[in-house]
Order: sequence, then structure tokens, then C-alpha cells
Amino acid sequence: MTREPTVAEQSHPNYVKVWGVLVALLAVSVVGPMFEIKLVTLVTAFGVAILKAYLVARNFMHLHIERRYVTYLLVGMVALMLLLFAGVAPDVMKHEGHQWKNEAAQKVVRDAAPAAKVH
Amino acid sequence: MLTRYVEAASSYAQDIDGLITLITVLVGFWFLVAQAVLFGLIFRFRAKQGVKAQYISGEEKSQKRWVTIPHMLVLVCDVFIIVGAVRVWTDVKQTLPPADHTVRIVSQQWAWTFIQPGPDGKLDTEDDIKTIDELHVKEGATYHFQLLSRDVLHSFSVPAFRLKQDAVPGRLITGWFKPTRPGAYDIQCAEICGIGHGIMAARLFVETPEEHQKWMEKLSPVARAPTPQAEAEQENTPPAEGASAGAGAE
Amino acid sequence: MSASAPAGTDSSAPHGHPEEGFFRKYLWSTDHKIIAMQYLLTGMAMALIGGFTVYAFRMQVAFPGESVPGFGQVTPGAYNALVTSHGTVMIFWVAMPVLIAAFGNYLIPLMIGCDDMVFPRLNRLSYQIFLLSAVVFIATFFVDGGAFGGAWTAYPPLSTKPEYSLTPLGAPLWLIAVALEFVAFLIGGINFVTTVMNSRAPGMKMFDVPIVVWMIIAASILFMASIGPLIAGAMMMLMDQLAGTHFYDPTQGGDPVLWQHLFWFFGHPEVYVVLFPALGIVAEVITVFARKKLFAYKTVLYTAIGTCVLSFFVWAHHQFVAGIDPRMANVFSVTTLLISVPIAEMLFVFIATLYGGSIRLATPMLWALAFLVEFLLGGVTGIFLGASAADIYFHDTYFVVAHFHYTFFPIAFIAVFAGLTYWFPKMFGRMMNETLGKIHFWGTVIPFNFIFIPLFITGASGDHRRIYNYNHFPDLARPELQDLRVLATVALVVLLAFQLVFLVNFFWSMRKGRKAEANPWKANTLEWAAASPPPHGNFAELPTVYRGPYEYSVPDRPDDYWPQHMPG
Amino acid sequence: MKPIATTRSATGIPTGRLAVWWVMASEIVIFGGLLAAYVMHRLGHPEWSNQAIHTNTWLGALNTLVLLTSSLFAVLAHQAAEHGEGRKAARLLLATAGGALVFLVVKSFEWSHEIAAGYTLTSNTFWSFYYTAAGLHAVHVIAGLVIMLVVAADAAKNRELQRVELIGLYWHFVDIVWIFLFPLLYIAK
Repeated sequence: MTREPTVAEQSHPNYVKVWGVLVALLAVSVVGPMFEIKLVTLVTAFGVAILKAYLVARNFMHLHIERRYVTYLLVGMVALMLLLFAGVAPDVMKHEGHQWKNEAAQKVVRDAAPAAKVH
Repeated sequence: MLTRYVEAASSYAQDIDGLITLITVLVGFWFLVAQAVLFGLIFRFRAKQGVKAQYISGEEKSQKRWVTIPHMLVLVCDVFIIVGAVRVWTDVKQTLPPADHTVRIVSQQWAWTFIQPGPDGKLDTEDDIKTIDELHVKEGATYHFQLLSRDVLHSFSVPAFRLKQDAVPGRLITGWFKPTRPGAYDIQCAEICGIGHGIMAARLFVETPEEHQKWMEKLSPVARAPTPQAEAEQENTPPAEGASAGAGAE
Repeated sequence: MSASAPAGTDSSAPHGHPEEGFFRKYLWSTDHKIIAMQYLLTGMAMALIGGFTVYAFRMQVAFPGESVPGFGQVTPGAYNALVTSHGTVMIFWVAMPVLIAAFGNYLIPLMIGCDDMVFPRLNRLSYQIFLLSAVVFIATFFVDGGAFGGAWTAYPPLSTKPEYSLTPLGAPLWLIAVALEFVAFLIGGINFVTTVMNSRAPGMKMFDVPIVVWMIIAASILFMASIGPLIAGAMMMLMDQLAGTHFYDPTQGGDPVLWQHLFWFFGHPEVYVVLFPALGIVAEVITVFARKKLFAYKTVLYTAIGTCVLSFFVWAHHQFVAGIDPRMANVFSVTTLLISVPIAEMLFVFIATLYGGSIRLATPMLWALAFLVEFLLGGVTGIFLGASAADIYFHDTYFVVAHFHYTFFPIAFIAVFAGLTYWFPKMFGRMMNETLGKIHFWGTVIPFNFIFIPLFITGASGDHRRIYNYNHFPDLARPELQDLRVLATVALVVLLAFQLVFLVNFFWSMRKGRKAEANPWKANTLEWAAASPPPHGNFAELPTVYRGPYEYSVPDRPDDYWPQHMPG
Repeated sequence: MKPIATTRSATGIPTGRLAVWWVMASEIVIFGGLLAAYVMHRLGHPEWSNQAIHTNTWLGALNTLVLLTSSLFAVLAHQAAEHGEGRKAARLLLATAGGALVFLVVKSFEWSHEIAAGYTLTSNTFWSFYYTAAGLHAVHVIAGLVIMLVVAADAAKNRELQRVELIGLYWHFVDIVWIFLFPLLYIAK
């Protein structure tokens, strides 16, 4: 079943170059956290991860030339996960709240050896 | 309105019953209107010989008004209910009035254990009074309860008090109630907790201050006697986490 | 969006099929209609199990301690297993397969004018995984320790620790069965959505698609979006049960409340997943039997999409008193009361459709109208539970049970009977018997109210759910409450008995019913353009669509219907 | 013999690709649910960094590099398939599959060392999440590997060339999941 040449034919990014950028970003995300600075770690590790995900999605998955609602669908699902996190974190992440205390979890945190360095 | 089915024996029972009455009125009105319109239309527009149905797209403003106006009114009723609900909820679940007494409620697979401070008024002291499946409280006093579970989810539910709070293993949940009518009321478990869930019945006795005092004296001197003392001692260590497997009913 | 495939290939005669034996034709078929029948019959068989389990434990509640005829002595462990199995079977193995998979598989290709689903083999695979899940679930009754007894919500630690649930094999098997069912519906859902998005008949624009197809698609998308976290949660629970991890054990860094959140994040969209197909069926039946255009088609569509989005913001109203932070309850109470508004609007639209109609009370229409009547009470009593403070009293009482039966019973039975009696002529080429239909209708709807109105009252009086024997509670052992429980059980037995009338009518008419022509109800949608029952490949000539599905009683036209595929 | 339904494309997106987007949407919420649960627990238990120290960041980084390269081969295979060069697409798909194999080898090497050092699935809830998340991802890598070999076999005979793009899309998704798993499991020390 031959495919008629899609409009993507012309706007194919140079894949090897994109790959190079991704590898460079990988190096950044490995080196960054070595400085033990919390903010630097956050930016290099997680910021870079989001950037790499964007590059793969845009250039390798051709989302930039795909129908717009496909991107809305995928981003919508990610937003749903943030909503889940927002709704559940006050109960699971925190071990204390309004008129309740998660004593067992607090005990687990207290008993563990003091963290070498707080992440 | 709810008191026709269950007694109101705590201070906030009236607030919750009032909210339920408000909801019944608002929701009942819309229910009856909708049913009346529905049956009216069925009867009015039943198939008659030679009468064709009308062609109404419902897209024009004038036609859609028939749906959007009730739609808005329902929204307005919802706002009233929300305001009522949030107000009562903050009184019952989000504020802790100063406590005259505190009781620790320990739920486990298939029994309720109540630990009340003895005459010295402080928990975790020798003279604590520990009762199984029986809770004696004084009418008119504000009680804080510390609710915890030793094994699975349970739920401390006193219908007469309009009180319900799940006991989650690992969590200590505080709440309050203030008994207002002497009498004996049911305590039920409202969260399925295994084969004994249906037999986890306990009784809650609301006594006048004098009766309560008599009960306290009757129990605490007896509690001085060695045997229950040692037993109370052993039981009284703060609730061990990771409770022993499936402790049978006391 | 014109169809890119050239029209020529569309109208070619459907590809012929070599003559197939019984196995290939019925058990190994990739024809969407056969797969729909497989889902329907499996769903009906599981409904018998669901019916039997509720009979057994209701008899125990009404006549505590006595041996139940047909079951024997109901022990506390058996009671919990029966309650759990009733809930699980009725939602996962009756409501979802019949409403989404059976009606979806049967109607979608026919109503959008194409010959089959886009992935026929994947469609067959999803049924086979579903059948496997049903078999695994039935196996839980026979493993030692008995079936899982921790309610269909399977809250840990009761569900993860065998020493608490006392069903070491029942719990993991239950979870595996439910997980398999999720996989089946994930695969099925993707098939449905892709088919409707891509394979609509030429000329069928977005607003020419019948509401029932839209609703089944909305249900599939809602299911796919909400099931993810629960699949992750189920995997974590399975490892807690079998591999000894501690995801839900608070003393080892886990949290039981996490499962409740993951479960209800799926749980509430799930009730709309089963509600939407039912609303779609009711919309189709009402418009045909009132000979009226659906009132405000776009409003129904946008309200449905609005409900889908809003349904992800309400889940914690199941957990007001479950140990979540009380401040969160206010947020969820507001969103819960807001979501009752679009549902109310959809019901208003269906009622408004009746205005100016010419209503013929054939059996399908009776069922559709009964759905509106009963579902109104179901929706209305939800407000009591959505208001956080009132839920303190009503949570986990029989008031909640009565509320969700006034929504689930119309969804899973009344709407399904409306759909079955309406599409029976298309499925089997024969009409169902009207008198038997009416006997079954009144014999179901009247007892149904006599079951759950008493349960509203016992619930308001303090009856809690899943209690084995109410005599243990002095306040509840009052004779007038016990009479209500007995009344509910007797009404249940009457209701179950009348279902025999339906089974007789269903299987007898399949062979002996009056012959039905292609369009017995004079409806507009495309499935009535095919023969009854449609051959493999559905249409002799694939239809082209010229107008919307609800052009009934168009002024200055001789007959009061105008099929979608009829040119100008 | 496909039904006519599969050939239609009212949305302009070929049916296969449309289905893959929907598969990806449901995979996002599955991995999303698991990672949300992990992040919540991780932020709630700062002491887990005592456990997280023992994850081998270098092997994680190597695996990320392997998957990125494998993704490159996948998109080159898709480009070849678009030009109708079935044999070239098949060879590139095999290279992608090779990347998957290397990934699995590195992971099994990494896991065997961690388990030997006593960090098993049940030793701590951090490790439970670590093995569950990375395990689920590994299962997806294996599934992608198998499908890739089947698609490559067809592509070599110039049949079903559009499937090269579909398996490529799935593979990029598996790569993106690992792009997020890497910092969460390996860098958050």
C-alpha cells in the first residue's frame, strides 16, 4: 500500500542533529546534579527531561504536523495526572493535616537513619 | 425531619438535620415538578388519530429557554445547598471546641475499645478506664475523640449523634461530639472490615452527670484492684503499630 | 471533512465469506454483530449470577440465620462474599459489557454506515479477554477460603492482607479478574473510538451522528482516561498481595488512603461510563416513539462533554468521612453539586423532547419513560450525598444503596430492556411479543420501587451497609424496620421471578416471533437501512448520509420520518 | 482482508496512527498514575534518599543514551518506509530492536547487582516503586521489541509499510517514559 507523500515530506527536521541535542541534554542532566545544589539539580534533571520529551515528541513523533487535537489529547491526559496529584497529595504526601496525623508514616520517617543529605 | 427515623442526641444533630430538611425541600420540589411535567406531557401528547407531531429543533433561543431557565434555577438551589453544607461541615469536622473530656477510641477486627481518663483527667495514666464495646459519656460535656485502628479500616458511626468518622490504620483522627440527650444508643462499624463487620456492635450510654459520677466511682476504685490494674497497664502502652494478626474479639 | 476514500470502493458489494462452520461463524467470528451477541449473552448469564447473589444475601438480611432455599446457611464470610460479588458482577460483568460492548459493537458500525469495526480481530480478542476475566471471576467462588469479601471497592489493608480478609486466594483472583476486564475494555474502547472517528459514512458530518453513538464514544474515552491510575493501583495491590510489597501498608511507608483515591478517581467517571450509553438508548427510543426531533441536539452533546470533564473533579465525595483532610471535602462537595446540573439539564432536554410529540406507548417507549421517571429520583437523592455535611450521616448506610440503585437499575436494566426491545427486530428479524413485554415491564418497575423505597427509609433510620444481621444492634432491631427489610426482600424475589417472563419472550421470539421488516418502527437512523438481521458486511450498498438522525415530523412531508440515507 | 471501515479516514489521519495515539493516551494515564503515586511517596519520605543513593546513575544514563539512539533509528526507519524503501526500513528497525536488547541487557546487569546487594523488591517501599516502575517500563520495551521484529519482517517484503511509523511512535513513547523515569529514579538522590 504505497503512501502518498505527506506534507511532512519537506519539513523533516534533521534527525541526527536532534539526536545530538538530546545526547547533549542527557550529559547536562547527569552533570548538573553533581553540584549538589538543589535548584541546579531540579532544573537540570527535571527541566531537561521535559525539554527532551518535547524534542522527541515534536521531531520524532512529528506532532508539529499532526492534527492539533492529537496534541490536545496527549497534553490533556498529562493534565489529568497533575489533577490526580493535586487531589491526592494532601492526604498521601503530607503526614499531618487538619485534625489528623499519620503517626505510622511519621514513625517510619523518624526511625530511618538521618538522611545523609536532604534531597 | 430526620428525627422521625432516628433520635437526635448530640449538639450538631440539629444542624445536620436542618441541612437535610433544606435539601429535602429544594430537591423534593424539583423532583415533583419534573415528574409532573413528564407525566403531563406523556398524557397531553399521546398519539391521537390524524394528529402529527410538531417539528421543534430546540436550537432557537425562544425554545431553548424552556430548558435553560430550569437549568439556572437548579444551579441557584445548588448554591443554597452548598453554602448550607459547607457551613455545617466546618462546624462539625473542621473546628474543635475546647474539650471537657477526651476519649481514645481504638477499633480493631471486630471490637471497639474505649480508653477514658480516670479521675485524674489525663489519658495514659494508671487510672485510665478501659471499656470494651461500651462507652459511658456525660450529658452536656464536650468530648474530643482520638480515633485509630489497629488493623483494617473501620468507621466509628453513632447514628443518634449524626457522627461518622473512618478509622484508618496508621492515622490518629480527632473529632468532637457533645451528647445532649441521656439514653443508650448504637455504635456501628460503617466500613466493611471482614467477617465480623456485622457483629461489631457497641453501646453508647449518655448519662446525667450524677449517674456518670456514680459509674466512674463504681469503676475506678475497682480498677485500683491489682488484676485489672496489671491488665490495664499492659494494654495501655500507646497502640502498637502493625498490630498482631487478626486479634480475636476481646 | 470529506471522506478521502473514493466513493467507488465504498458502494462495492460486501466481500463474500466462505461458508463457515458453527465454530468459525459463532465462536471465532470477527463480525461485530456476532461479537455483540457474545457480549450480550455473557452479560445476561452474569446477570443471573448477580441476581442469585443478591437473592441469597437479601434472604439472610430478611430472615437472619435461616437456611436460604437454593443456597443454604449464609455464614458471615459467605455474606460478605455474596455482597462483594453482587456489586462487582453487576457493574463490571453486566452493566459495562451489555451497555458499552454489546450495544456499542452492534450499533456503531450499523449507525455510522460501515461494514465492521476498524480492527475486527482486535475486537474478537477483547471479547476473549473479557470471557477469560468472567471465568477467572467465577473461579473465585470455588477457591478455598471462598470468594473475596472486602466489597467491590477492595479497600486495603483488608484486601491486601490475607490474615485480615481470610480469603488468601479469593482476593488476588478477584483483582486479576477485574484487571483482565479493564484490559478487555481498554482494547475495545480504542476500537470503538477509532471506528467512529474514521469510518463514518460519506456525508455524515459530526452533528449527523446519532446521540447513542456519541454517548458510547464518550463512555469509552471516559473509561480510557480514568482507568489508568487504577491499573497502576491494581498492579501495586497485586504485588502487595502476592509479592509482599508494602504499597498500602502504613507501617512500611505505604498508605491505604492512596488506593481509595486511585479507586474513586476511576470510580466516579465509571458511573458516567455506564450512564451515557443508557442516556443514548433512551434518546433514540424517545425520539422514535414520540415521532419528534431531539430537543436541542447540540445542548445534549455539549452537556455530555461538560459532564465528562467535570466527572474528573468529584471523586472524593466517596471519601468525605474516610480520613481525607476535611478541608478537601468542601472542594469536592462544590464540584459534586455542580455536576448534578448538567445531568439534570440532559433529563430536562429528554422531557422537553416529548412536548408536541405523538407518543406511542409501545414496550420500548414504556421502558424509556420509566428510565426518566426512576432516574430522576436516583439523581435527586444524590444531592443528599453530595452535600458533605449530610453525607456524614448518610455515608455507607442503605440510603446510599437505595440512591445508587435508583441510578444503576435504570441504567443497567431499564435502559437495556428499552434498547433490547427496540433493536430486537433488527438483531433477529422478528418482533418481540408486546403483551409479554408489558407484563415484564410492569412486573419489573413496580417491584423495583417496593425494594428501594423501603431501603431509603431503613437507611435513614441508621441501617448500615454490608451488615450480616441487624439484630445485633438494639436500635435497629425494631420490628417496623425488620418489616421493611422483609418487604424489600419479597419485592426482590417478585422482581427476579418476572425476569423469567423476559427470558421466555427473548428466546421464544428469537425463533417464533412475528416476522419484522427492515424498518418496523419507521426510524431514521442508518441501521434500519440494512436488512433485518443484517448480513455479514451489513449493507447491500454502503449508505451515504444526507441529513441528521432526528428529522421526524418535518412539516409538508407525507410521512413523519425521513431516513438519513434517503437522498433529498 | 480488511473491512472497508479500516480504509476510510474521515479525520484524515490513517486509522492505524489514530489508534496508536489513543493507545498512547491510555498509556500516559497508566504510567502517570504510577509515577504520581511514586512522587507523592517520595516527597513524603525524605529518608528514601538513603535508599536511592544505591541506584547506579551511570547505568541509568547509559540506558537513556541507548534508548535515545534507538529512537533515532526508529525515526530513520520511518523515513525510509515513507520513501517506500522496505529493506532499508527493516534494517533500521532491526537496529532499533538491537538498541532495545542492549537496554534490557544493561537493565538485567544493573538489577542483578542491586538484588545481590540486598535491595530487593520488598526490602523498602522505595525499591518496590523502583522495580515496579522500571519493571513495567521494561515489559513495554519487550513488547515493543517483539512487535518491531514482526513489523520488520513484513517491511523487508515491502508489505504494511505504514506499520513502521506506528511502531516508531510507540517506541518514542517508551523512550519519553524512560526520559522521566531516569531523573525520578536515578538522579533524585
